[in-house]
Amino acid sequence: MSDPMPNPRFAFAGHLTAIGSLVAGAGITLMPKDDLALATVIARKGQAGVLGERVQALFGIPLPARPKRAAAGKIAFIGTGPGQWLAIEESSGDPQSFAAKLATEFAGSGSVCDQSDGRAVIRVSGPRARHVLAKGLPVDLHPRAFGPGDAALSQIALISTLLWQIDEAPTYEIAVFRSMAGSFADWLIASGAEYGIAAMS
Amino acid sequence: MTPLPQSRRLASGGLIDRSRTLSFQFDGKPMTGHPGDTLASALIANGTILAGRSFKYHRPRGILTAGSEEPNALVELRSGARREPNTKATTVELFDGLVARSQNRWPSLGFDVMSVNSLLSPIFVAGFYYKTFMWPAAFWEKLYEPLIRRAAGLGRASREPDPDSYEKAFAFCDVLVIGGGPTGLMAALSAARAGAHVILCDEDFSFGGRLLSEQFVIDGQSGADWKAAAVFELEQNPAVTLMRRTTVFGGYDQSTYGALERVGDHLPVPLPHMPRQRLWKIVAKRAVLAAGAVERQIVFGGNDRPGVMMASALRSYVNRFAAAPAQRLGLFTNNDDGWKTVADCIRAGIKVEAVIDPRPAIPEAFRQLAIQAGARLFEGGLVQDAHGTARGLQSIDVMTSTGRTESVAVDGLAVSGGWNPAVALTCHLGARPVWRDDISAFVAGDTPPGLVVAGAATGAFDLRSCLADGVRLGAEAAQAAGFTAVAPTVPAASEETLGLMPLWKVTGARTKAFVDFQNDVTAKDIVIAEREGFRSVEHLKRYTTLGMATDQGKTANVNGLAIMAALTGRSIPETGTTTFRPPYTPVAIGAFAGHHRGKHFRPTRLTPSHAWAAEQGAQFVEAGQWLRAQWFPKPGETDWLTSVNREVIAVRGAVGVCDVSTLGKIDIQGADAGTLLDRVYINGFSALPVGKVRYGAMLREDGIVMDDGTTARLAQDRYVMSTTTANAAKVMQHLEFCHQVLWPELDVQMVSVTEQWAQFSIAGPRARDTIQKLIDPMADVSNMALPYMGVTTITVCGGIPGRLFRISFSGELAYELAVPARYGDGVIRAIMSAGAEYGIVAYGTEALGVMRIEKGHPAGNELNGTATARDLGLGKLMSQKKDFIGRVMAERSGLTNPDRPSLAGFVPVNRADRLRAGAHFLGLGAHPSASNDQGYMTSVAFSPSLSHWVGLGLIKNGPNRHGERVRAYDPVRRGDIEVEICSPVFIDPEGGRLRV
Amino acid sequence: MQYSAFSLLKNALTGHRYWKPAWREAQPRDRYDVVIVGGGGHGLATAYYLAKNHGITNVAVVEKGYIGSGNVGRNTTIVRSNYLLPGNVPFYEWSMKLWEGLERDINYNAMVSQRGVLNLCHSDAQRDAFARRGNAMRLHGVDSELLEKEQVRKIAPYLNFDDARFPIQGGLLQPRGGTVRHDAVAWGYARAGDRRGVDIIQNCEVTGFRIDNGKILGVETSRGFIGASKVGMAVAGNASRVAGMAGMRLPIESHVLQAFVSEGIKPLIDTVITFGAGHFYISQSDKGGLVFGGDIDGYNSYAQRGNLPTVEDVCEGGMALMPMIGRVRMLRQWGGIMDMSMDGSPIIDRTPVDGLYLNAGWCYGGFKATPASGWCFAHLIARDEPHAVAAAYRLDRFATGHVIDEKGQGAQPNLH
Amino acid sequence: MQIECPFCGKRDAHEFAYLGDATVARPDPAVPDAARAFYEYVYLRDNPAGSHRELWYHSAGCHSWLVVTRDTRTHAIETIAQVGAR
Repeated sequence: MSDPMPNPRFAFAGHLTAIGSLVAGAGITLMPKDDLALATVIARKGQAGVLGERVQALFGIPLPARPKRAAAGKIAFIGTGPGQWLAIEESSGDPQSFAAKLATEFAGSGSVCDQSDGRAVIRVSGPRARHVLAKGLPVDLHPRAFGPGDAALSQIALISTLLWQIDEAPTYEIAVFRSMAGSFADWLIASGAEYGIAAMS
Repeated sequence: MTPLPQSRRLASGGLIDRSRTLSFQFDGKPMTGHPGDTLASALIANGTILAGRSFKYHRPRGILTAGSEEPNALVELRSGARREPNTKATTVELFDGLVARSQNRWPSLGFDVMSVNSLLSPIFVAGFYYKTFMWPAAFWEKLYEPLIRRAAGLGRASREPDPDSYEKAFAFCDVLVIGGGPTGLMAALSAARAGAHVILCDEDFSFGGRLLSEQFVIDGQSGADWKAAAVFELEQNPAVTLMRRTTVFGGYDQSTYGALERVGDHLPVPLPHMPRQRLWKIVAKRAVLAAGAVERQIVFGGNDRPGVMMASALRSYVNRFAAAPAQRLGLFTNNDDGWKTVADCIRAGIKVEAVIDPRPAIPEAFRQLAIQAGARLFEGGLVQDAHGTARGLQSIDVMTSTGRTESVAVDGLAVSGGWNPAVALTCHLGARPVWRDDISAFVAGDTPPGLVVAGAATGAFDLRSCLADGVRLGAEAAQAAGFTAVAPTVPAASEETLGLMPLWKVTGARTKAFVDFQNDVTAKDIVIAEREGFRSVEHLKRYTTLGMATDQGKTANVNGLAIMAALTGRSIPETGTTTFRPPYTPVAIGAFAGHHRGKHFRPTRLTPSHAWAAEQGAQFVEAGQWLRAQWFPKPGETDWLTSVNREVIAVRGAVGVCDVSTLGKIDIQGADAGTLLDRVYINGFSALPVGKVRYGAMLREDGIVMDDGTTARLAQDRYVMSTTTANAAKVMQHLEFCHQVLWPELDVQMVSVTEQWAQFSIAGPRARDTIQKLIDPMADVSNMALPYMGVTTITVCGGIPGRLFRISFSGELAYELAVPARYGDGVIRAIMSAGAEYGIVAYGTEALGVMRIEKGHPAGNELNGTATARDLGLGKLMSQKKDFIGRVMAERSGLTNPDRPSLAGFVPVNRADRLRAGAHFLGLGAHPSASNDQGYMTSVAFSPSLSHWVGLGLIKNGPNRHGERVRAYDPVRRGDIEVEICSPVFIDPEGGRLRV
Repeated sequence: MQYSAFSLLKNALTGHRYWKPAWREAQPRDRYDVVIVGGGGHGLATAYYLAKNHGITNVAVVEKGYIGSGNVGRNTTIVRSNYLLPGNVPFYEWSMKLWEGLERDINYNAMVSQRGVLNLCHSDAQRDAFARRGNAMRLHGVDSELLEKEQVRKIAPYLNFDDARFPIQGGLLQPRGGTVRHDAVAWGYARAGDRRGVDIIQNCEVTGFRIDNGKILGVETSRGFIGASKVGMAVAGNASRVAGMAGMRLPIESHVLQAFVSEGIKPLIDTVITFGAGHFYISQSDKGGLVFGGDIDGYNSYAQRGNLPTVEDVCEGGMALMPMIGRVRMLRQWGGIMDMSMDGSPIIDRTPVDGLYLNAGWCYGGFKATPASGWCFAHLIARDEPHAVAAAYRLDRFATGHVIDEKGQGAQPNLH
Repeated sequence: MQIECPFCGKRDAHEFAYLGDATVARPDPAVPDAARAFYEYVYLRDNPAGSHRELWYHSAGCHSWLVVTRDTRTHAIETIAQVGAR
């Protein structure tokens, strides 16, 4: 019999530090989102319509055809490419089962892959969030061009990123490849330092 | 030392803050100035005329301009690691504690030994070095070149790492306005009032442009007051971003502009957490270039003497900075604009001794002004020579309209030869400027898409036109960006005339007449260039170095062109055009790098077991962007080979674990997944049974091996492919190409899952025993249930879902266990404790490499982009029954020749010898020469199992030469040993250990 | 007029009134034995060696702009022969030998400066690859030294040895490598060719070839038809366009390579340094400017200019390697059109048209190759057979598989 | 240089990987002169100074392969389209 199940180690562990003033005065607040279940969903050949209907029926979410985030309850789908989505379940206790469940539901219309550990997600919010992200993201985040529900696949500091906006605070969530979480955190901290950074876990 | 009084500071006026005094040092001399000063204006206020020495002749030089076009007053700013050579004193904002030194002089600025070069100037003409220093050959590097290098080069860079940080940022806007003078301010107001998102940049620390430096009246207000109101309105508008100290230095494709913001250059050191400079990449729907114009010189004898200054610069110092560059001034102007100087001097109490205007007849009002100033007026006159010393000007020789030469005593000379519109940014995409006779200047030709030119940059030099241009073009830009613009009314400003009579060079100068001050190019150099056939403007530039200094010839190029035109009897546009490349003004290299230096040069990828490996004291190695554990030294092991040998022996004798998560992993699903794999791999995969793994190799379309790895079939319509660490992204791109471009009809879905899984190789005779202790009950991993090249899904450690692959790189009984990456840290700890009773070791990439070499598996050193599948012994895998990428081209005669270097093993004949990768193979006794070269060693390792070195290599006809001896010749490491060619598989050639 | 310290002094005393044009402004004649298309370094060198080595002096070089307006005036001035493959090493070494005697041969100081070329390595595998290269060079009689980290530190103590992302592990040094004043090469060859009778015709654009029955008759130009028994193309980035006029498609793409120069500073960097883990190489000119570059922008282009990301990439490499240059300012950026071949190596060969010869595919090895390229192209044109050191540069090697792929990147020009 | 990815929107070219000429098509390996056809496909390029159809891959974005028609003299982009079906 093996030992009790080991604790998970999340990608941003040990990489985030606060700089400057308290949370209230901080320009940005960083919070790793370790509780998300993530799965890539890719429509099978000619099955995008069927897949869309399944998603609508199951979750009440219209599958976005653009880089957008469509959400209902704990579930969200983000368009990540033609016929491709990142499916997200909030506060998931069992991330693997999310992908497994989707795979079953979408059998024949969509290919599903668990990415709950492949991507590390961090939440960036606060009054200076736009200023900080502008130091790396080549996408216009001005409210006129980008708002809640919008998403962008791009690159920050040579790291591939998927970013989506949650609310007008503004709050953004950014997914990077897990192995680069440390380098991404380094960049975030260097770029946000002048405004003050609060780090939450 | 106490600072000197600001002897040349005017008693009143100027846009400086006299309530605060700033201390600074120039060449060790303490001085003071005020906020609002530049270093140049503060030097002038302190009566300092001499600012630097020239490049070639080490001539004493003063301050010529008041802006970024300055060719003379270059200093070393700051000290130590922050020393900044060649910094234009005219653009340095004064700060308390500033330290500057003059450069290119020894021992001192006032007495420079190298000024003997001036005496040798008859020899040091344009291109002299191309004609000499050729004999004897060896003397160039030893003698001539060091001398030339030491003499050239202006300032000294620091040899310490730059201690400041830099960053980059992106910005997006509807309208980018480049230049914050009257035109730019008006354009920004006009576009902003239409609702457009506007970015307004100016290189100065204060907006206003010439409004700061001239005595203008707009709408009944002073220019400075009008500017303040305009800036206030812009500041109140949230859609407007004002960027002071920001130079838009380059225009790039699709309306992308590069801009440099000097965030902390006006401070002794940048504020905490703040960068020194920030590089902006601005994407603008529309851009308005309102960069103004640069006043140009007139070439006459001694025109480089300290005390000679552009007229507009003189007015800047007087009006904006309240500093008097001269007390008895001469003015040499060929246009009406220069005459503004007289009025301003009268107001400031500077005596104008003489006005020399080459025009045969000047307006009556100017005559009156000259009388009012008490100045002698030389109508139709010319300044032929200026005389003085390093301390300043003493007199000028004026040739009167009647041909008489008169000497006039002055201590300063203001010069205006007209204005060159600042059109550099219109040329960055390749367009050439066009000549306009009416203003004798180049203006923008074709402009880049989305960019319009406004104001003085178009050649409309008068304030009224500038304001009108700004209003109109700002509104048009907003409209083009999708806004409805109501152009504001044009503010009222008085009329101005230019009345320019072109004058490029005064003939009959008796002393050196300079065209390019900084590079010491004289009018005579242009004559020589013409004589020697360097008549094309590019030849002229390259031969004489005209316009190639840090000022890029902003005040010089057109004069040079005009002189060449006169020499060749052509017009200026026939002679050529000036052109400009980015950057508009020089940009610090650090700014372009931003965050990406030191450890942040490139992202670092950490494996799931990194923290654990670090705890174990692992030695890490860069593998592409990954950091991998290279070996795990134990206490007492000081030599890497000892550690690696121990790891290998442990794996071969018991069990070891290695993090192999860095290998690329691609999830491939869909009805046609097998078909796609058949087409990208040389061998077949569609017939692979579910639950099985197969080794595969893929080629590029040119028939060369691209990558290899194992692919497992997880379900009828699902595979997971592994790639090498190095090629993971490349293979993903290749598969997407094959699917999207070549065979879009296939039902295939692919996604990288490299990062999803922590994957550990558990290898060695006790691997199964170790695994058995980790997996949850019910799973059967016996040799029967999970034979070699099988795959199964399991859970480990009480419920962690995983995949177990029975594959081996080491040649031992081995598994690769994949678990979700978050459990990588916990699972490697669990593996280590499960294997403890068997003597498990963690092994790194070195031991991994040793074992793969012992097994003859080709890896990165063999898959070098030039080897074919046959070269690597994989020829038998190449299917004859199907098409695959690279199949046709792999059959070219050059790739099927048996004489190609192909894979073999090598052992030293004297077993004590060490093998070296990179050694070349020569026949025994063959002369070391290229014609005897038979191939080279690709990978070597010390095999602790065999107790000697083993190697892999590519040698002509390798597979058929086992047993033959050759030389491994390695002269760069003084190696030359005898080796025996053998099978590349050194351990367990039958593969029995894999299958137990 | 022979150039020498003496002639310079003599002219200085007479006010430099008696200098003659470095080359005549020749007008096109009806017919030449050989017409070289392209007045760049390679074309001018070819004409010179036709005259000097083969006695063929009835030669015209036709250039659409001014001579030296292409890549010979738009490069980072580095010369070296530290190549790996047997097809390349003898050729580039021959070029190196010609550089070493060039100035006395053509009586023009091109400032050939053999200050050493140091390539840095950052991993064991790279060091092994350098060893293989260094040994290959030695086998060809070329100087090469494999350096340990501490030896590198002695040569360039200012490199980032402390907190580098990719630590320096050693290097491969070619002491005879170095730099050459690029423009002077074009001018020197032009002058030397002109003195032997070569006509240099500027502002004369070739608009077509006159071919009859598979044999070249001459070139159509913006200044009329010029007859020729033999025509050589040496037009670098424009190779596809010019060869296209003769009905050929080439294994070449044109790409932009940017280069950069800083403001002039006092001597700081004494050798040529190449950063193996970044995309960066640097040297310092005799005028004091740091001359540096990196990768090509990566897309087909005839624009002679590039874009910001490449500038950033190059400067990141610079700062990662030598953080002391952070405050040194970049003065100018420019771009050259590189004729990127499909295997990264050049072509010097006959074409399917009798009497028409091709010199192309130099990628970014063109400048250092100038003398040998001219030498071998002249040989090919004069004798209709390849010179021994350029024998591998065949046009048919792509069809037969005898490619010369130094980087092992395959048929993707932008990766070479 | 900005490339407007049909899915992601306008992005700098450095987010994309470049492959080259999009006008060449992989030949049928069964044709009798396949060797010649593949040689031309793999190696020969028109390399025009002007309008050029070329393949770009949005590697930092949606992983789409795009056909971009671009003027190689000015870098002006005429059209952009997704390749194949996804």
